[in-house]
Amino acid sequence: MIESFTLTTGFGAWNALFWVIAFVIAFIIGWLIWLRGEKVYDTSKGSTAPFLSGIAEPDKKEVHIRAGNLYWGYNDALSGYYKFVKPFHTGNLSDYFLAYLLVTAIVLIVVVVLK
Amino acid sequence: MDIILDNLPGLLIAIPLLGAFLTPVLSRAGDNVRNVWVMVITTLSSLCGLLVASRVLEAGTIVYAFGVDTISNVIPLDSGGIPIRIIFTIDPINAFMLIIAAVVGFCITLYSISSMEKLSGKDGFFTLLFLLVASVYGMIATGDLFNFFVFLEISSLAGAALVAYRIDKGVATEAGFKYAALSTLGGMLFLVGVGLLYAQYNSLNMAVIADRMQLTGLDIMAFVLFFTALAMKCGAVPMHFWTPDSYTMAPSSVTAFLVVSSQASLYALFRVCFTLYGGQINPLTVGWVIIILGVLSMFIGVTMAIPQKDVKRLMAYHAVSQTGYMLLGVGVGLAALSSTCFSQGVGMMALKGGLFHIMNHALYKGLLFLTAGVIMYRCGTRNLNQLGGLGHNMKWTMIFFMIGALAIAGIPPFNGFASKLLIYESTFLFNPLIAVIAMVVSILTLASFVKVFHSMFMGPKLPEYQDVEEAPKPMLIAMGILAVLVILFGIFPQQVVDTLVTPAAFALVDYHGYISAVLGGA
Amino acid sequence: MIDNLPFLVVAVTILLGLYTILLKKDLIKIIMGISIVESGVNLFLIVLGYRWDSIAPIFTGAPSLAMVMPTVQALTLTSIVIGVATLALMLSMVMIIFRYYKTTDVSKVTKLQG
Amino acid sequence: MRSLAVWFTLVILGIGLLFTAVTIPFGSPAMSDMDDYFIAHGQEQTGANNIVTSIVFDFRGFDTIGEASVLFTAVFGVSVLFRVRKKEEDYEYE
Repeated sequence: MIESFTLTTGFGAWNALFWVIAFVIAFIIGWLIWLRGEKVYDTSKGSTAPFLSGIAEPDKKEVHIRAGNLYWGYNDALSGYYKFVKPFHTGNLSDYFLAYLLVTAIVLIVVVVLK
Repeated sequence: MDIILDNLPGLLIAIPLLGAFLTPVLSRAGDNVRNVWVMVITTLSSLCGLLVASRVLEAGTIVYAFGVDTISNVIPLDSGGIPIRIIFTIDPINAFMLIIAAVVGFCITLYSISSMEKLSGKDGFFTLLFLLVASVYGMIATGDLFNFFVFLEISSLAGAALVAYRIDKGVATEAGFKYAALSTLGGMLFLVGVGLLYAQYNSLNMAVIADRMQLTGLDIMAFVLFFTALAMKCGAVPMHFWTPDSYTMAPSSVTAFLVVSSQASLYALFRVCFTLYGGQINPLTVGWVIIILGVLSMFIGVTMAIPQKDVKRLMAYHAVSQTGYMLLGVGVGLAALSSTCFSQGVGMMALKGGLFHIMNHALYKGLLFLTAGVIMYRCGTRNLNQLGGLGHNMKWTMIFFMIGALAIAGIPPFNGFASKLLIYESTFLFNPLIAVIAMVVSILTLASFVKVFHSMFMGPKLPEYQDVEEAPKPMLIAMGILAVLVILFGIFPQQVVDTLVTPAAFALVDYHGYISAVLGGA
Repeated sequence: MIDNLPFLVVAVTILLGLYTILLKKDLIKIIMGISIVESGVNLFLIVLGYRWDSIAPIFTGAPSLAMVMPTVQALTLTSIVIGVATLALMLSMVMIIFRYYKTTDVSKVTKLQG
Repeated sequence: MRSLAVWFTLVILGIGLLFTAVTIPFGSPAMSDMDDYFIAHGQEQTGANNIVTSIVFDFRGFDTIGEASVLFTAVFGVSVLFRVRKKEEDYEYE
């Protein structure tokens, strides 16, 4: 039974079953915690509204963090790399052709030299 | 019944072509008739693909010749042992690719029936889609170089027309034009290579050429032309520039199949390296060239993906990056199998990993592109900066996206992990540095999909998407099939590897088997 | 060397096409370059099949001589039709691009980038 | 920088192509078994006096189907591109 879930790589093995079991256990724990929660509560009096130290809730549009603001640090840290890579993606068809033919030329040299 | 079963390889092309030729006629009778017709054709052609694949896996290589009743008539006594007609040669690796094309082809056709309903020009769309399907089947199944070129051109043309289908104020046309122009030049240089081989061996059949290959200077020239044309068609860095453009602008269902069509080119690349020039070309050189292309694709693809703000463009860069994994796996396989420093096990494992990744990639990347299509269909935008809070209304789409994202990032127990594990382990034994790069790329993949997941599905309901609805049923079913396969392949990887991938890997390595299957006897 | 003149013509034609593709700035001219490469390839295929002192592969009343190789001619027929089809599709795409972008300069048709 | 790459490419590919051009023997192909078979048997097997015709429509007829499909694809591609579209179909790409 267990064998049918195992992937043998020739140098090791990996069993998907344990991950599935782990997922199921995590799900059950989460579900149990969810079960212990309050079943009935009054939604009409604002008990579902977020409480931000008495300040009014900001507009929905401002609460959501947009994609452009994510990974700011990553982009900043790697800005040198991106300054190098981005200019290659010019969108110019001639450059596409050049890349293709240049690689053809280089592979030609490599394959002829290292025959 | 027998006559149908015997002629299945011919029907593989005939059914989608029939579908393509009759769709415009039948769409005169109304949308419903056309939808039924499209479903019938796609079911039949997918069934046909699966049947051919299962027969190959059971009974070994199928050799099918057009225009004669018995196979022995193909190689007459006085033709110098050269098949005079066009031959389809379907061995386990072709079967492997056929299964991918059949499954994804069925799902995307089902999906596009409802995703296309708002647009005009649907009969043209389905016609071109069937032509694309037929050409991909043909590229996979054919054993003739010139025939491969013809199917390559059909797939480029149909692909380019489908990429340009939406026009989108000329932007989609720009993407389609870039795709058409590049692949035409690639096809032309491929044809030069075919001519060079014809000049020396007076044959167009892959098996005959592989049998007689002597690796003269002209053969090396032809090899380079084949190699780069096919590597360009599968989108390896630094020839990947057309990939994000055309994957972004095509309708999502087409994008999911364009992935398969580039993988058919990838298959042909492997066929050229392993079979056509099997045992002749220096495997270490070619292997390292493939590895370098693969590593570049992985790294540049994923790092370019992270700052994108268009969700489909982001996924397209991930497609480039995942292609790198396949190239890496097969390149390591090619280099390690020839080298005496490594056991055969390393090479075979890398090869299996690379091939298994092709299948997994087609499934989860198809799934991801289809979810992106749902977002586009319901919200009318793909800009990540404008999306948000969709998880409240689109629960199923969110779950499918999550499955696809976890699979592409290589999180167990989804299928991406199984193939990446094979690639990691073998690559680590081959060269630890490359394995480390591959793992870093995997982490970056996860990071970028966390970004997409957060910005599309998380957060409060935004006012403009207050009443967004769940995707229509056919789209959900199409995504569901792919999602179920993603999970199944992740939980039972060993079964898939044993039944599909291992025969494919052995068929790829065993070029003598391919030659003797066509020419009879060794 | 001089016997190989047809092949040299082929090489020069293909190179001219590649030169046009890489260095011209106009989409139409790039398509012309692709077309030149196509012509070069077609010529290449035809030239491959030539045999000295032979006639076209048609059985007529003429005294029977050696015939040139017919397969490549058949391939060329197919290749010409494919070339025409791609040319038509690409030119119509350029028409649409021009309608929206008002230019056919290749360095300005770059809305998809980065 | 770019023109350097262009000229490098053109020179290398030019050398490759010229090498190819002088290496292939013109007028006396190395092998011609398949074509000799066509010339010898094409007329009796297909009934065509023109061997090229017999190859295009018989021996390699499947390529001709492909060729017709290419033409069909191009026709439908053009007709799809120039179709009459609804106004709201366009997506604003930025």
